[in-house]
Amino acid sequence: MLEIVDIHKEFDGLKVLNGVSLEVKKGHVVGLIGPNGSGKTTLFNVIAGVYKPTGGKILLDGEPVHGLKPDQLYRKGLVRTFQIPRPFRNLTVLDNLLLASRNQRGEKFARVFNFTKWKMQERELVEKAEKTLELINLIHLQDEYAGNLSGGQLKLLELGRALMSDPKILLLDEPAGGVNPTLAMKLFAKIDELAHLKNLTFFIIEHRMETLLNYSDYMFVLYKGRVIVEGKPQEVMEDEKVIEVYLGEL
Amino acid sequence: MSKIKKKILMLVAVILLVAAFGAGCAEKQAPSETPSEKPTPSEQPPQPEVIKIGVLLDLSGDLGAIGQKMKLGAELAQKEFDSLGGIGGKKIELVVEDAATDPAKAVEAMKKLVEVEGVKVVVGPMTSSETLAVAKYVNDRNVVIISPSATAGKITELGDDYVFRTVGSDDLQAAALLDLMKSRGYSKIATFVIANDYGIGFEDYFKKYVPEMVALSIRYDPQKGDYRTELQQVKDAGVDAIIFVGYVDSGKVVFRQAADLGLDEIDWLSSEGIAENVMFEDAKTADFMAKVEMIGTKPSSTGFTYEKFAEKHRQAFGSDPDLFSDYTYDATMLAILAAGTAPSYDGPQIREALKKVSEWYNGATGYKLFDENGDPAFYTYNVWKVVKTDTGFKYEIIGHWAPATGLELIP
Amino acid sequence: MPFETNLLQILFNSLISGSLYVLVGLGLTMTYSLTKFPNFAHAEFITLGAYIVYAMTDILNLGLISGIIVSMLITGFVGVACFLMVFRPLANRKGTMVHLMISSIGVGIFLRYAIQQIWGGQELHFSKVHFAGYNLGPLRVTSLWIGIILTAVILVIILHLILTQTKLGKAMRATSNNPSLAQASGIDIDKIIMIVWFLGAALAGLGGFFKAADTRIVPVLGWGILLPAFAVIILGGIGSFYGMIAAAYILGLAENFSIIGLISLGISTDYRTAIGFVVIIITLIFAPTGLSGINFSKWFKRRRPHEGEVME
Amino acid sequence: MAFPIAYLLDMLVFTGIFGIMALSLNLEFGHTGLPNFGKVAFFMIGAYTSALITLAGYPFILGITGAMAVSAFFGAIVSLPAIRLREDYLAILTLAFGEILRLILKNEEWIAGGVLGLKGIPEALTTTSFKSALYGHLIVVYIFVVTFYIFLRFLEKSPYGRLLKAIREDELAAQSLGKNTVWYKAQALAIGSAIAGSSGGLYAQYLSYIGPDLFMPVITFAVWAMVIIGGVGNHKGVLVGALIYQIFERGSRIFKDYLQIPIDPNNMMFMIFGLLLIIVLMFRPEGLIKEEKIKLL
Repeated sequence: MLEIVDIHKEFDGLKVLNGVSLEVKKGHVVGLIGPNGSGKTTLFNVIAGVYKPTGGKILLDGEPVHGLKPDQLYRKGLVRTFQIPRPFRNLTVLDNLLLASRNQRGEKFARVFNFTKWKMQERELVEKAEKTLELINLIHLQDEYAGNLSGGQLKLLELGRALMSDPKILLLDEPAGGVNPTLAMKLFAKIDELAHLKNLTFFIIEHRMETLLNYSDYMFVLYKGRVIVEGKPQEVMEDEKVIEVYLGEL
Repeated sequence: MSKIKKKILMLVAVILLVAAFGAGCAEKQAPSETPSEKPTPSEQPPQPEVIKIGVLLDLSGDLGAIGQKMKLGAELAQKEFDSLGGIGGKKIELVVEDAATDPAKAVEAMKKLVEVEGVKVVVGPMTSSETLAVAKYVNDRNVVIISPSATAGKITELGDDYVFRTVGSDDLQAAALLDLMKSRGYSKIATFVIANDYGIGFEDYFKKYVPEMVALSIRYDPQKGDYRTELQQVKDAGVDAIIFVGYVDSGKVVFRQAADLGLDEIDWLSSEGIAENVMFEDAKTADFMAKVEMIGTKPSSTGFTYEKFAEKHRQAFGSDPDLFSDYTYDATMLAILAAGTAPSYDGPQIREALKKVSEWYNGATGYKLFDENGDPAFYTYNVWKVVKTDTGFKYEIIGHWAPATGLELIP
Repeated sequence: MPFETNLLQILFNSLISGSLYVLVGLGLTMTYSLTKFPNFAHAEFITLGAYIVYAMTDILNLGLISGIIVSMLITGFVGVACFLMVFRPLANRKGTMVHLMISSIGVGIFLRYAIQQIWGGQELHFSKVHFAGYNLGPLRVTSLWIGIILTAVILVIILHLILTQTKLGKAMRATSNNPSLAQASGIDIDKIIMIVWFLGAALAGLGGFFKAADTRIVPVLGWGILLPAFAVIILGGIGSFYGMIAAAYILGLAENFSIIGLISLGISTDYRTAIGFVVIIITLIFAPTGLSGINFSKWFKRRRPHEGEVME
Repeated sequence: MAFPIAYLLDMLVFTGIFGIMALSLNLEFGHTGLPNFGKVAFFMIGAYTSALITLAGYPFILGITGAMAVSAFFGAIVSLPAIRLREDYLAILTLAFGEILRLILKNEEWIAGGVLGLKGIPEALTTTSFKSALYGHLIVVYIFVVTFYIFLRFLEKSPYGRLLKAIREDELAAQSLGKNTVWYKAQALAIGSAIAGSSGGLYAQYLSYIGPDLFMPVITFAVWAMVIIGGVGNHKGVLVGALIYQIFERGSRIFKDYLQIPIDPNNMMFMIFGLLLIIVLMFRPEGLIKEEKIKLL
């Protein structure tokens, strides 16, 4: 599904990614862990088209996608969330979700005047958005401005937007950060379900690896811009290098 | 969907209503608003107790300093009438507004004068762009304007309307300057003009009539304040003379930098824009102007009537009259006389009265008969020269120019 | 029309123009790089500086040097006052960059008309100071022009030393590069920002004096030079001290040599004013990071993109 | 003194003309978040285009259409470099663009009369008397105001308008949700410029004269003040802002006659104006009328 080959990235001579190579298989929930400053978010930003890689290749379904802009990647089915949520603050929660939907014809200037058509479509999308909101427990806040949500709720909104966009692969940057543990568990269960029932692919950054343990199929550990360990969650957890890295951080 | 349709329908209805109402009002009011079209003597507004004269000058902005002094000219005219008990027993009231050297503001201020104050005759505006900007409005509204200082040739083209001016077109002054240049035997000149209607008008004239003489032409931005390289180019070009057209503010900057660059070996010619005593307040500028024996032209203000005006000005304000304050004085006098002698305080009649008054009025700047375009029919220009005297500096009159007589230099 | 152009003089003129841009632009680039918004009221700091020198020398009969010092102090305090009373509260209330820009226009309008109210709209001159002109080989120079160039050079050297050799300078650079990191490493960034606003406005006042001495004192003095000053700091790369200095002289050269081109092509020399604007547009289209994106980035580095931020 | 009805109507005409400008800036800045500091440039382009077309003998409607088309074209041109830039760069770039354009129109006489501009521009409606002409102008201008208001309200209540707001709120997030933000920003600038251009066309036919001195950067700042004071993001608000600005400008001219103050009234007005901007930004940054919560269905 997603193949990353020898990705390098440097800022003003500072090397952040040092030849990262990894593969995310279709229908898998794949975790990316690593201590602070290991380059996780930078890698996400490179994959999602926010940064151009200094070197290396990114393949989506075998097709090179490095250097594409975020909106082009979205159209190819790759959607991401942000570690620090980026909601549309002065729009309602519902609108935030609706904006994530694909092919709303009313978003084209040439078609906006045919309002009977886009209104019909909008009704369907609202239904879909409401279902998603129920899933992420935000249905009661659907008419609230996104700017008024709490940190944890914003994280959920991020996830909701990503789910709303019918992606093939989702890049989630710490989806459970700041979310209360019970709900986080429910979320991961849902992710697990989506992955295996709907054949969606998830690539998830988590700082605390315990959370991912039960729900991921595979795991990569990033350290100083390199993948140092990969494997099944249980194997990774027990790997000496991983323990060392995390202890080193402490 | 239906909601939007309803709204649109509502709006269309409102628009139609307003339109119908407006048209109705217009129909009803049309006759009384424009008595000139159907003059019925019984409906004529009676003469008011006080005769209001609008004064629209640039009291702030780039020309604020000049405008403030021109205002004194208008005040002097009013005082004179008031000391005689007004005109026909009616007092004169000046309604002064500031156009802030901005044509948009001039339009707005003009409308305030006319619509709110009910003024039918206005002295002003000062600049040509302002005059062009208000021309349409005052013609539609039948309000007489007399500009004391709008000198662009284009204003002549406005034709027979409500726009008058007491000062001649720049094209004439440029002709005077050209004769002066020829009398001095220049073959190559440089023009150095302010980049606005005033300066560019002169540049265009020289480029049109003596293109072979103009070796290079410079337009300068009065805000820039850095003219060294422009001046250096003039110096390097080896011209016989430099024709400077600008105002006091930037003129001082140009002359100081010219002095610093040693441009004192070329002849300098200029126009009325800098022919003002405030130029001498800055010692360096004054020294430079005297050293190069700067000469130039300005709309004439000499002779017995001017001396009388100047004396009155000194008595009233303790200072010599400055640039265009004589023209403002004459414009105000004409406005008062026209409004006072018109059968009613009403634009078209004031306009006719103004034409009559202008046939005999002899003011600070001479006879002010208007031609068919509202321009003065007679104009003479003075030729001045900057000289250093025991007490300071002054503009000495060394000759005159008129279309009929050409250039006459005092020997 | 072929004639010999005194290129040396034009080069020298460019040096004067460039130095004036350095003088008025230094303060602007300082506050811009620290508070991250273009302060349009900087124009009025420039104007105010000129008027206060005038008040000191021509009205109170103080000497020129003490007049300039007093002017720099007062202008500096006005700058800090504007920052404390308007810009900081606004930024604390989550005002965006555009809000800050508009508020600076509001401050500018207020100050300009307050100045006009106090000193009037008519142009003024420093009557107590005189600058002699003389020939220096093929060059015409005056003591003022040499003063402008020397002051610019000395100022640049002093600021260079402050920025590289002192604790204050290092703190300033750190605050400009990454305020939160600077704060984390124990720098009192509020104090630093206040010092920079003081210095920025004081330098504007000094630049205003030189600009006014070279021309005249009017309420629009600063406004007339503000856009070229923006051109300079954009060409230099915002926040780049050395880029801005190079850009000032590049603009000086471009403006002065453009006159030759415009004259020989028979085009209006009024377009000289447009050079700065064209510089702005070309720079922003082709190299939005300005000269600093190319080199000179040793001291004031280009802002490093933080995670999640779009690179330009 | 009779009630100055003509003055009031004239004020409403100006409110309408500048209200259209405020609406266009509201689309660009209020909704899309593009700080266009070159508003006056598009106003000028519209005024000159429409003046040249109508002076050549073509009808007003063609003039205004041309004005909108040419302004939209320039808006799109400016957007090319501008939309990839940070807000402050965009502001300074558009400001510079307006000044360059004014310099060109001033110095190149062959384009449109140079420094003295164009006079005798035909009015939209031919009328017989001053009063009926004024009502005619009022109707013409408000047909445009109402049309643009409905149009912009419709956009605001559509997925298109929602998308523009999303770009304003967070461009990167919008991109990550598949929106080609660059393209939408270009569209917003083009539409906004077209609207501003029509306002210029109305201005030209109302004054019947235009010259480069009428298009100083101060107009841009005035339009910004209308939007900021009236209410960023609210179309009703910015129209109210335009009215407030007119009342303020004209009111201060009238009130100075009744107020005896030791301060020059012109200076006073500008000082108050500067303060007002700051106060609104500090204490009511959303402006007089807040942006409303939009429901599409």
